[in-house]
Amino acid sequence: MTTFSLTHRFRPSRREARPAARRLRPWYQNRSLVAGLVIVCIMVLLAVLAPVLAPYNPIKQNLNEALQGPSGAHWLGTDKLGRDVLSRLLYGARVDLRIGFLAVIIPFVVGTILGAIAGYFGGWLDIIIMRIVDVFYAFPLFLLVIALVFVLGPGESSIYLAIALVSWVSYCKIVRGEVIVARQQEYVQAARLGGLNNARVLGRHIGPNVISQAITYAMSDIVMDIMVIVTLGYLGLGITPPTAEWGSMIADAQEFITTLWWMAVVPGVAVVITGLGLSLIGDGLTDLLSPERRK
Amino acid sequence: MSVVALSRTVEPLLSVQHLTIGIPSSGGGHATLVRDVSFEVGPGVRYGLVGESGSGKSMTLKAIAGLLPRGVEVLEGEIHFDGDDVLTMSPHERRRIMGPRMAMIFQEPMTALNPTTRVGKQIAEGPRRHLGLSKADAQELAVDMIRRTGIPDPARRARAYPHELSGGLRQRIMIAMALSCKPALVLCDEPTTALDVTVQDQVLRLLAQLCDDMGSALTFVTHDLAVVSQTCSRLSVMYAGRIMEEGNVREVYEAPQHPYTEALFQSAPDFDDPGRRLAPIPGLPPSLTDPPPGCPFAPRCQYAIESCSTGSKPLVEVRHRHLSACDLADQIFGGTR
Amino acid sequence: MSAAEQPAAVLEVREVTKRYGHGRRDTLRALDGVDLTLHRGEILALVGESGSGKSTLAKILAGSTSQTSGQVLCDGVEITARRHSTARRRIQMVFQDPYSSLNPRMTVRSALSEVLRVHRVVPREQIAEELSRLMSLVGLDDSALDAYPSQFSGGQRQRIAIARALAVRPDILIADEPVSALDVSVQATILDLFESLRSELGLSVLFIAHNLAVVQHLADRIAVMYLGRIAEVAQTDTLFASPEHPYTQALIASVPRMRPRDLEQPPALDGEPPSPIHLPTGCRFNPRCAYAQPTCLIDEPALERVAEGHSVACWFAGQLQQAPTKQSEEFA
Amino acid sequence: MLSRLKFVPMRLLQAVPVAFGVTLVVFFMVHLIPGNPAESILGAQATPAKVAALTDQMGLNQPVVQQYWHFLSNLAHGNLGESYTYQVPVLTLVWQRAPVTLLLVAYSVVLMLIISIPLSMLAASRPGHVRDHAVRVIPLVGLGMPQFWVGVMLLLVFAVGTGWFPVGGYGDTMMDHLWYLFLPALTLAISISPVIIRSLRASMLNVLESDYVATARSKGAGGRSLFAGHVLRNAIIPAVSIVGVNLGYLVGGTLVIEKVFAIPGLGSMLIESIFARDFPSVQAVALFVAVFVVLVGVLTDVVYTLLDPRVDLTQRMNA
Amino acid sequence: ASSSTKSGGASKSAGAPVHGGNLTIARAQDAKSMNNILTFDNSSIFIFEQIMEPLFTVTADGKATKPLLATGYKVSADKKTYTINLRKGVKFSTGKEMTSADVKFSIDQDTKHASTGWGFINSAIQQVQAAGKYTVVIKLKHAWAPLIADLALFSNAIVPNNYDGKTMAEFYQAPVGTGPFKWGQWKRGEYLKLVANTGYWQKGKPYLDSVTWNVVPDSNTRKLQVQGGQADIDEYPDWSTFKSLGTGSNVIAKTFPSTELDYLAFNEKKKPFQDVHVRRAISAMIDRSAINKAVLFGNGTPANSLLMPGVPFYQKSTPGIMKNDALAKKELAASSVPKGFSTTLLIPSGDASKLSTAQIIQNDLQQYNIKVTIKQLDPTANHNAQQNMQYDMGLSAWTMDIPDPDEWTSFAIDPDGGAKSAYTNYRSAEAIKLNRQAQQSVDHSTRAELYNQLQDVVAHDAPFAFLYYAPYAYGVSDKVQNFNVTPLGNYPLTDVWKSK
Ligand SMILES: Nc1ncnc2c1ncn2[C@@H]1O[C@H](COP(=O)(O)OP(=O)(O)OP(=O)(O)O)[C@@H](O)[C@H]1O
Ligand SMILES: Nc1ncnc2c1ncn2[C@@H]1O[C@H](COP(=O)(O)OP(=O)(O)OP(=O)(O)O)[C@@H](O)[C@H]1O
Ligand SMILES: [Mg+2]
Ligand SMILES: [Mg+2]
Repeated sequence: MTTFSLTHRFRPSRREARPAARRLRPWYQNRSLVAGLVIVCIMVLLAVLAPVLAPYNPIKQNLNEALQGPSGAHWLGTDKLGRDVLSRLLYGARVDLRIGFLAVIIPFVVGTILGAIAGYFGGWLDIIIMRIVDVFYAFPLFLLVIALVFVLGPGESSIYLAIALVSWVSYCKIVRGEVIVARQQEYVQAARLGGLNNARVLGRHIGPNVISQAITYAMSDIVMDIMVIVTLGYLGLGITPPTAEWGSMIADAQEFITTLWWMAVVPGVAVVITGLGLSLIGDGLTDLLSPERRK
Repeated sequence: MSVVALSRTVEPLLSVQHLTIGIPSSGGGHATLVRDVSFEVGPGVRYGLVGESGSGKSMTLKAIAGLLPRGVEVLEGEIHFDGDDVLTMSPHERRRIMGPRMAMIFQEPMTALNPTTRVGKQIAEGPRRHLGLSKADAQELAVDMIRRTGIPDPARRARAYPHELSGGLRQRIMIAMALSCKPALVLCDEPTTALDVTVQDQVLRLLAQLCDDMGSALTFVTHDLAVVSQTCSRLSVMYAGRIMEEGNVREVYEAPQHPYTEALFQSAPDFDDPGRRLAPIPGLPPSLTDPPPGCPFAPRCQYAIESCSTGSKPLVEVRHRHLSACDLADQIFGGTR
Repeated sequence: MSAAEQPAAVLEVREVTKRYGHGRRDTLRALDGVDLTLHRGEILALVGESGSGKSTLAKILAGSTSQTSGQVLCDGVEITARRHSTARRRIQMVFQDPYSSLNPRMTVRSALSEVLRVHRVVPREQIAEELSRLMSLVGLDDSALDAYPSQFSGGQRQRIAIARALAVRPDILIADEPVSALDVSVQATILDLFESLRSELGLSVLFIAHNLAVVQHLADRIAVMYLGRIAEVAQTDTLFASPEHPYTQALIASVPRMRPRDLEQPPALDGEPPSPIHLPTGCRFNPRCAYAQPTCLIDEPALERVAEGHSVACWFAGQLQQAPTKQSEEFA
Repeated sequence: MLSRLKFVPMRLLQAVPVAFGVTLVVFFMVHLIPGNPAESILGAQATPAKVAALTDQMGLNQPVVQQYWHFLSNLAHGNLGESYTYQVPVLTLVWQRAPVTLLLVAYSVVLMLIISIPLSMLAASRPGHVRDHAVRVIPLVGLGMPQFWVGVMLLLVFAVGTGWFPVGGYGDTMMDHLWYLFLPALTLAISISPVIIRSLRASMLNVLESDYVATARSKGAGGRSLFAGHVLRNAIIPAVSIVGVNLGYLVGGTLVIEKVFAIPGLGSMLIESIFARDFPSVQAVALFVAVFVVLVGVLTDVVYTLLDPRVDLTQRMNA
Repeated sequence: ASSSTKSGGASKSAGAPVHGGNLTIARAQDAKSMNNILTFDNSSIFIFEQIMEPLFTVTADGKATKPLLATGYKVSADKKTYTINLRKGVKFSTGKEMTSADVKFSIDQDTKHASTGWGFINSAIQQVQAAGKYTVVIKLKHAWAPLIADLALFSNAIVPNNYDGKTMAEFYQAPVGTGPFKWGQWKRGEYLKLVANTGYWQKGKPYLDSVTWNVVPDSNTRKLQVQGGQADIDEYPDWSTFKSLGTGSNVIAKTFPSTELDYLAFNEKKKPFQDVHVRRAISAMIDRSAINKAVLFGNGTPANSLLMPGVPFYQKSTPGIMKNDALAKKELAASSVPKGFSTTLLIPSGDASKLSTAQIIQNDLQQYNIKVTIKQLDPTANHNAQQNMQYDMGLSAWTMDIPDPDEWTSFAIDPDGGAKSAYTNYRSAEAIKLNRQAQQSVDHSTRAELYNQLQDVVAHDAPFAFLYYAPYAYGVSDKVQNFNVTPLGNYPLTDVWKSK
């Protein structure tokens, strides 16, 4: 069978349809992005203003009022130790958003750099980096994180470390793929032929154009990290009590799932809304940062 | 009245009247991609639509075939095929004519074939559906169609996947597919743009020959003036979503009746006239969301006078069966009505 | 050949071969012994079917990939892909697709001044001045400097790409199908620009195209490539007036004309180019050649001079009639 | 056709260094866990002397490199040691439990496809429409609600409430297994389907907007024949690799799901053995899971190749 | 054995016992091993107790013993020789009759494994003699009051002489005993099944055809299984949902009096816990009724003593410290850290009750400017940290295995024993002396007095802050009859039956 696919390339179609409207649409007209930003900003605002907004001290116990349903005094009820769920939810946002964002930064940076190097230089460097990536990829994220947190002992810093050790891999893969594509782009070739050195080509020309995918992924990664915290809480490896945190709130509520099922739903909804906001931002960024790519 | 009744001898196969295509948007300011386009194609006629990128050729063709992309709609006008209004047809009725009566060939043979299906099966799909052939008969017809496009060893080629074929072969497969049900009208959207000259030459000849054999009419969209000249007998020149000029190919080439057509010819290199200096058209095509009033070409037109920027510029017959949308056609080109 | 008759060669390609793939059987010979000379101040066009190796040659010349064997000489000095930045500056390239050849995230100003700074083309304080000069050179307004590529039309982008190439003041410009993606009305302005660059700056241009009509308007000389080899090189007039290679003849016959033509006739050329992986023995054009002779099936013809500045790689160069028709029986 | 699968041996060969890396990670991860396994084994009865003796007996005071070498050579003989908890070879345990998890994962992949394909078709058929947004947003709830919560809710409704399904467990016959595993597999499927629906929707949109679908329409295809004949297969192709990539996530999900639904699989075994510091078991399960994920990678490529005639991995490997 | 119980939620027999049926018990953890002399884990013990029976067993109130495979015993005047008569006609499930040889072998095996198993419990035994086919004589090294209680421990259960020719490891793959049930099948991690021993010496028993312990790690799932009828017994329900377990369904939420004491241990190797004032102060800060309410949902009782109500010699009037603000302030002021201090509280991870308790304690101590950081370690690490005394304060619990306080008192107050006073390093010469005396005196009232004094001393010294006594909780289907749990935690299934 003759294979022409390799030997026969085509000129790109003379020009694709580039509707003028799509070209210069400013970011604020991007509905997903705006909706996502609004949601996340509200979340961040609630977190920042928690000390002002929260009606109670989130760790203040009042055992006489434990396990109350929603009421005027406690809008979202109280937990097992009589702590105000709304206050815990607000303060929890601080912890979860902080962990979510912070835990993403190191893997983002490390993965992006390694992925860019692997994709740009190729060869042995690529092979070695990608084999390491393969090894980590072979383990389900949860499995490794759980094992690592177990090894490191529960607590916030262990969570950062475990997530960092594990999740750089995804960024590395994504960025490498993008860089390999970008490297073929004519503007990159032009930059190289223009005599720019590798660091410059990577940093100025390839970097800004490939980072969007990594950022988009980071958005869903934050949600993922929050889920990791929740799951660790379920297994008793989560954030140290009595810190208010959505994951441990869900884990605490676990005991009451069959009776006071909404106790797990309230922080769950917070996770869902944050996740929704972040994925909307991700969608929007994909549209915005890569105009030539459709969703 | 914007269209002058044409003296026609035969009932047109395809009649497009006042076709306006746009992207409706709730917040007003919608883009109009094609504006008030009218033309007719008689049976067996090879009709060309030329124009630069973005002038709305493909949209017009897609509207005829009922394949407008999402969000893009026919805002006004009528399209009659064989006397039936295709715009009001139900999707089901539409599907019934697509294939046996009307077929389409796309620009990119690279992407227009389903990559995961053998080409023979893709050709046979139409005949199976519309001619009610059995699987084996349809396959046989497919092989026969491939043979008629001049591809050697058709039986083997029928079993190939698209990616195993070169661009020229793929485009022939597309032609075989389009013609497999002997349609009355073949719509072509730049079928040779992606091909090499030598292959383009082969494909154009093949297309013309097969259409003649089957008596099919052709509506041919291209940006290449030379290609229309080789293929079609009648053409429209489109600019910014409108038809600027319509006429028989030879007449338009020899005596264009619109400044845009003239400018287009002057900017295009003519193989048989290498000494001529090429004159680019200054400026840019107008925005589709906010088109200038009057003649859309006026801002770039060397002959433009004040009145060009006002009023509607209907297509009028300036010579026998030769229409121009330029008010000044008479003055500039000395056309006789 | 005396040096006096021959204009000076700025760029010479000798026996350049490029193979892709490392399997013994599956190597693809994109270039297979190419000889070509670019003279100072001329526009040399390179035409040929898709996949004939035009872009590969361009990339080798510009130094973005290296040849498998053979030499590239610039002013008589051999250059390789790992070239010094001054050597790199001398040869610049313009790409086909104006939409992907500019970094969508950099303004024209930052893209151009970056190159100027890296190569220290002008002292820092003169950069602004130099930018204006470049813009006017390619016929754009200074106001364009602060816009992003997406704000330009295809033709304008192509000018910016050319300006970037010119920023480092090269001697040689390699243009890989710079007008194929453009509308005719815009194409003319770019062709004009090349013409003026050549005449005003004395640039030598290797202009790759597949549209013979375009090339005919612009080029001084034309080289026709077929499957990784040069089939014919001649002055533009000569080539169109008396093409010697059967492939050149077929190419010319295939060009769509503005004039009417009989479509019922068989096409000038049958079949498709064979795969560069499994090349035919003998002359690589023989499977499609109307005049193929037994010799053509055995030996590969070299690029031979048939007249002043006119070389052809055909065993029967000079013996074939023009405007070939399908008359293979007569020869068989 | 078969010739296109020539890459498989090569691909498996490439997995060797990965497997080697996996053993490294597994081994050192386990040896990082603080505390002496000997102490854990002896439990409440540990005295320093007993701990020392057992440490010695288990070779835990040898240099780590030597221990690793020992581990590798044992591994080469198919010997992964004895479970500290049960005192039986861990391989027997893994073989007993692996089919359970494999069945659970495969089952959830099937359910996931059953959920995702129609929903993404629904979304893709009217992009921007209410139903599109609904399909894209509602499954996100599955992503934000922890699996154990979803699992218990399903149990409450479909097992306790209606009695349609059992409350956890695994059953004895194959039919039993499918019945018992339905809710857990569904939980897993729900948790991952937002991701799949998103990408499936995107690839369907791509396919729907592709030229060849326009071609098919121009041949008069429409509705179901269009979907079945042209859209589905092409849209599934990218989904295959997405499923492949996310399989790791599914396997990770079994950790929690198996606990919730009392399924005697590898996930619950892993959790148990981590908490019991049953290191040989932890190593064996981690190794098995990793090898499984690597093999799934190969399988994904095979399916990919079979579905997409364009893919020629033999070529890609050499390039 | 008697089946009548007076305890809280004990079931009343619904008519005449019915034979047949399988009893399904949903439990959190799988058994680990069937080796009754080496295994310390309850999930295993509860099972092999159904297979292998000892000579004596515990009465339903958990405070005394009664004969089982023995019919009675005689003690020599010097209290150092016990002559035990065996029940005749008792057969192993293999059909072989049980004789004194089997008894000697079994007890010797246990004694032999003193270092790795439960054998330490037999440390007072000098020799076991098979005096006749149905008579066994046990000679002691010194007078040892708890002997019969010790013999009632499962580790002294009777197995066939010489393991019927098998090795120990082989034997325990499918152990054989004289019990009501015999070995069925074990799918590790999934279930363990025992079937009725049809030749059981108590004629007509057991009523059940089989018993299956299913591993269901998640407490919600266990609860739902019992409610849905898939399981008959939830072995380990959460207190949080315990009450709801019984409401409106066919499940009875049952509590049984236990010997469980939950306490806060102070590591006296760490500052400032050597200071008795600190320990007493903290003990007085903790609101036990709050813990009982929030953690046990009112099912427990605040603990006042080292001993539990289910243990012989428990003294109700022991002055264990309860929440007392004045006392707390007074003691703190008198202590080395009158201004408060920072410390940590170690708990095992994954235990919701301990986590809540810890948070309440944290909150209580906060009021007195004692800053507590909760430190969670996985259960094994937690255990190791305690054993290695690498903690400040820790939450622990104890339950009895034999109906004699000595097992616990020796563990809890003897700093030179292996357990270093339950890993607190608590050292009180007086307490040690009282405990020794109590071990060796056989007279009931003397022992009672000694243990009273001991409880007082410990209550004063507060090496532990006693928190609460928790009952055993079980979710039991209303079909299950006669299901009872002894204060020692075991549940003989001999008399259990299922109504249709
Ligand atoms: N899917 C789409 N949605 C919105 N606008 C579109 C879409 N496709 C094309 N357009 C716009 O419609 C206008 C007309 O496009 P059309 O494809 O008909 O032009 P054309 O004459 O065929 O050009 P070309 O020669 O580039 O194919 C262009 O401005 C284009 O940007
Ligand atoms: N990176 C590569 N790896 C493998 N083969 C390649 C590579 N680049 C080009 N080729 C092959 O080399 C041959 C020559 O390609 P080249 O791009 O030089 O052709 P071309 O004449 O520029 O064609 P076109 O007119 O389509 O641009 C083709 O068969 C092509 O498939
Ligand atoms: Mg078009
Ligand atoms: Mg090229």
